[in-house]
Amino acid sequence: MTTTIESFTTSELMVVAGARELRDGELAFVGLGIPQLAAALAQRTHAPRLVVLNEIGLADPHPVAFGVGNADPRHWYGASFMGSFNDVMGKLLHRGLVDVGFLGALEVDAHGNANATQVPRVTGGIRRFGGGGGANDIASLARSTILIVRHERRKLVERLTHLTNPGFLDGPGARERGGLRGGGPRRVLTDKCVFGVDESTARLVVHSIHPGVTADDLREATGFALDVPKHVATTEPPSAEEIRLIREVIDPERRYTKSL
Amino acid sequence: MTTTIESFTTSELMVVAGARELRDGELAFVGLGIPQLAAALAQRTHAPRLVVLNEIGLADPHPVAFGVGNADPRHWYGASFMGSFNDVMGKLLHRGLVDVGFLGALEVDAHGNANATQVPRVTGGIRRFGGGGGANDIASLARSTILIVRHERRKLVERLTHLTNPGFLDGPGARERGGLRGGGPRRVLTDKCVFGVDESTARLVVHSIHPGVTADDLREATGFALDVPKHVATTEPPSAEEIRLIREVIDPERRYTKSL
Amino acid sequence: MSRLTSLSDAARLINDGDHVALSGFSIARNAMALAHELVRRDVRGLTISACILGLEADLLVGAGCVGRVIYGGGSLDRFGQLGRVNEAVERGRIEVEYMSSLAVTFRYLAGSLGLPYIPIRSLLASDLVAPLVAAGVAREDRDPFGGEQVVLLRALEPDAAILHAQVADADGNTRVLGPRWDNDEAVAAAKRVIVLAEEVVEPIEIRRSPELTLVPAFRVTALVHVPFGAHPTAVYRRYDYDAEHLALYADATRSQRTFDEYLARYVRGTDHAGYLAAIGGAAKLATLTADPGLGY
Amino acid sequence: MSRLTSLSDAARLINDGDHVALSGFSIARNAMALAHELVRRDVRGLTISACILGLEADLLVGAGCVGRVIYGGGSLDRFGQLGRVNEAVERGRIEVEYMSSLAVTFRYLAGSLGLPYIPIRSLLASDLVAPLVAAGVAREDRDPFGGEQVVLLRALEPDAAILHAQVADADGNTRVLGPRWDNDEAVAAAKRVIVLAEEVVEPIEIRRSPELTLVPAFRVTALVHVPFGAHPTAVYRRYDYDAEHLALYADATRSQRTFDEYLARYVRGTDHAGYLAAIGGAAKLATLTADPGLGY
Repeated sequence: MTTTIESFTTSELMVVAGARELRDGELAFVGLGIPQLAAALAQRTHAPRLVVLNEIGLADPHPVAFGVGNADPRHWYGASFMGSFNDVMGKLLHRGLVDVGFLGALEVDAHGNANATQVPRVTGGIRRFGGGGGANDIASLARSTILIVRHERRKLVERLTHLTNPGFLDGPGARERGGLRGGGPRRVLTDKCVFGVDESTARLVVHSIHPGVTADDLREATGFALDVPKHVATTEPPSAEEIRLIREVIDPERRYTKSL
Repeated sequence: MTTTIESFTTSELMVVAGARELRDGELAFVGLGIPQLAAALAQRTHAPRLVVLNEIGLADPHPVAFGVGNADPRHWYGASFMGSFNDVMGKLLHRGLVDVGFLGALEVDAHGNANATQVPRVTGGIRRFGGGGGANDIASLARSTILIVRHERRKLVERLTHLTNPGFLDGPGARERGGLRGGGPRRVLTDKCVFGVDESTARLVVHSIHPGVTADDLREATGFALDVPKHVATTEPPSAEEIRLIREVIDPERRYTKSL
Repeated sequence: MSRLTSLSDAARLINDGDHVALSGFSIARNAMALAHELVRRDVRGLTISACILGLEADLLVGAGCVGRVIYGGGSLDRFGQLGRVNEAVERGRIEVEYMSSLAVTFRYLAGSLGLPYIPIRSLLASDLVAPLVAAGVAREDRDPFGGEQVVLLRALEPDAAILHAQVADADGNTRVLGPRWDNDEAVAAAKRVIVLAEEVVEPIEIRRSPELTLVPAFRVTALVHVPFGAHPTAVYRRYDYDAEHLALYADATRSQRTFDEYLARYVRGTDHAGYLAAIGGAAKLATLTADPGLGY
Repeated sequence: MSRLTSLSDAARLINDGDHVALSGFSIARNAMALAHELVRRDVRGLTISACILGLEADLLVGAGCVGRVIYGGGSLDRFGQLGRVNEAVERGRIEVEYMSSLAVTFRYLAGSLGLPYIPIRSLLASDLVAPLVAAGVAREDRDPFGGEQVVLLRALEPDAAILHAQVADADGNTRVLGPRWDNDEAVAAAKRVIVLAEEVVEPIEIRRSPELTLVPAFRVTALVHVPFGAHPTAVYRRYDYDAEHLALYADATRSQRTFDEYLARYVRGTDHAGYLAAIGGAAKLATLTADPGLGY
């Protein structure tokens, strides 16, 4: 049995919630920051055989320090395989062998489609970002994805500025009709809740609300129509051991988990 | 000036004639035996920058001993690159970068098409051989090929048992119409003569006759219609230096050059 | 997680009727120890494939394990022909998908990348293409952008790939030294991967030079530690081919009778240790040890 | 035959309007020294491509050398965005072929193999595909064998590929350590290849471990020996990225004015030695030396 503790940051809760969504033995792409920490936590708890892939061209690193992105050699340390982008994204992902991609997004809609390209400027025109890179490939081809996005009206939107990474498109069966082989989103993780997917509608539904967040808070911060069931679970808080691992082993510099 | 010498074997003459067809700086596939010795001789005379490729997945070996085939590590020694079949046959040959393939054949026809697959048995039925391997790819895609075949009626044929490796097919322009990117045969080397190609007919024509061979000998030993021009060159005999290199450096055990 | 297992357990991963991509190229790095085990288990109806077939293919065909072969060529180099393969083809005893070796490799490449098919510019205008079109594995087409003529080849996704390697760690991370012919694509295209390794090293060894890893552990289904598991074929930087035994095999494979005698003497009713004893044991193997400088 | 030459002679191999495949991935192994030289020569109208753009791409775009970009993404990782690239795209100042990074890599792969096109299973049903179809570089189709939906991508054959590598010999045989992202395919697809090497070793070194050779000499057009030629980006097992200078650059690239000041201070009117002096010289570089065990 685990003892839970009172004081934790929202980002620590998100790391823990993310870790619990990753399964032992899975092949996973994990984005920078919270997804990466979640994978590190999962490997140290219930998923020791979780294998992390890096699209830059390597597999199963065991970093002893966290860096600034996929291109930071700190994230390459201890890898069992170093090759090419194609070795990982072609021979594993496109081949259909990757279980899950844990990805950030600029915008997510009610069907779990995501924008990783550009957003409108309040001053007019568009603001371009770094682009999706391999995110479209992962969203199209991985057996499942977990999306992470800040819970704001401008980010959980009714209509995407750019559909970069397909979720369930416009509803049930649409991925299959579109020729997409991957399974689509299985969770969307925010700083207010964890979304699951209603199979009958292929829409996001609240799976659990983070402690201290109300149904009104959620509706208020969500840009698409959302009904929050009366009886909805509370996201399980971190255990003392999970907090210890995060603070002492995984993110001792508190780079990603000090606050949100 | 080079001094020529009186006593040499036909296979030594073929090695020398083959070497003279290889140019400095070319990327070349060379078959086992005489083609390989020809490349080794060329590298030690006029073509020091001739690069030998091995379809098994390596480039620019510098063997110190000759072995039994492409799969013999003796032929891998000193390579600058070791990778895959695809690295050599895909990224170099199919990419259009290979200058010449120097290949043997079971049968060759008047248009330089070759059979590397099977021949009829005198007892009826077919006799299957090892197959072409990458020979069809080389014949289709290399900028040029040099064929080597024993000069016999059953090998220089009017009609092939199997068109494994395309030459000029049925005449001028046929390769282009067939979608073949490579240039086709530039020479056919036998133990009796060297064939060139008549561009107007895309047929083999006698380029030079080996010393001591008569026009009648050629016609007698050739299975397809062949007119031998009155004034035809004699294949230039080996120089003393070429013979020294063959006997002392390249094939000291006389494995391929003792006799034909 | 260790993927180490025994030869016999690894052989059980191959089922009757499976498509198996083989390891060897002519007389180099054939996974002989596993081929012997498959013969002992009387596996039937295999489809075998390789860009260039080697001794292991001839042994499997001669022993009646094979119903179909997908290949570009094959021999024992100057030691001789693949007598059992060639005779089976001549007599129509096995189905054949015969193409260029690059065509085989491109079909593996397509499978390794999850592509349904891939275009190629060879095969065109040769006698190779019609039977492939008839078999439904190729079709002539034009590049929809530039209109160039190509042959479309259907992807190959073997049920299993067998790989004989110099080095692996117990997890299954596998390193191959020297040229790799079609191993990269065949292994990546396969559903199951069986690795035979001459040496099993500590994981740290692999992780010190991960650029040399050909197969990451999570792609390996079973790993068997089999010193001299490729004999009589060559394993670069470990041991040379056994010229004496290759000559003996090349003679034996000329007829089914002499081939069956070979099986009875060297393969059936024994195991890998018994095989190594029969071919001359430690004394013979010592003569094959590769020179570290030359690699053979 | 030595292919060693100077940075300025190597830069002359890039002509106005060429399609150039770049070396770097975000903040790793960017061929900065050559990018600086191209800026000094005021090259114009380049098409640049990479699966993930890095600092070198931002510098070339900001300096006005680029007319078109083919990419899947790009950033300075947590140091910031590619300000010059993003602004040029926002304002429509350069043409864009924006797709997934695997699409870029598959297009290089097709070019590297001499395939006119290659199918892919991503891009489908996203907003990425329509502009590519409109640009004539992609089309939706069905696998003629199984009827599956695919997008056909036109091959990329860059006029030149630039590769920053750890090690080469004077002939040009080039070795890259660590992950290689799209370098393998981009270099093999290119008509000309320019290699910048941190260290030039004896040919025997390369031929001792030819499995590590990424580019054989005969594919290399020019080789330049440029220690710290990738600064401020990281070169695995040689030196770490320069966090201080990357932060400085990330600030500078937020506006054209500050970017132009950066060029004036670090790039224009000097050479690679001058650049290294300006960023802090030997003392600064010493702090970046990689730990042999960690690789950074």
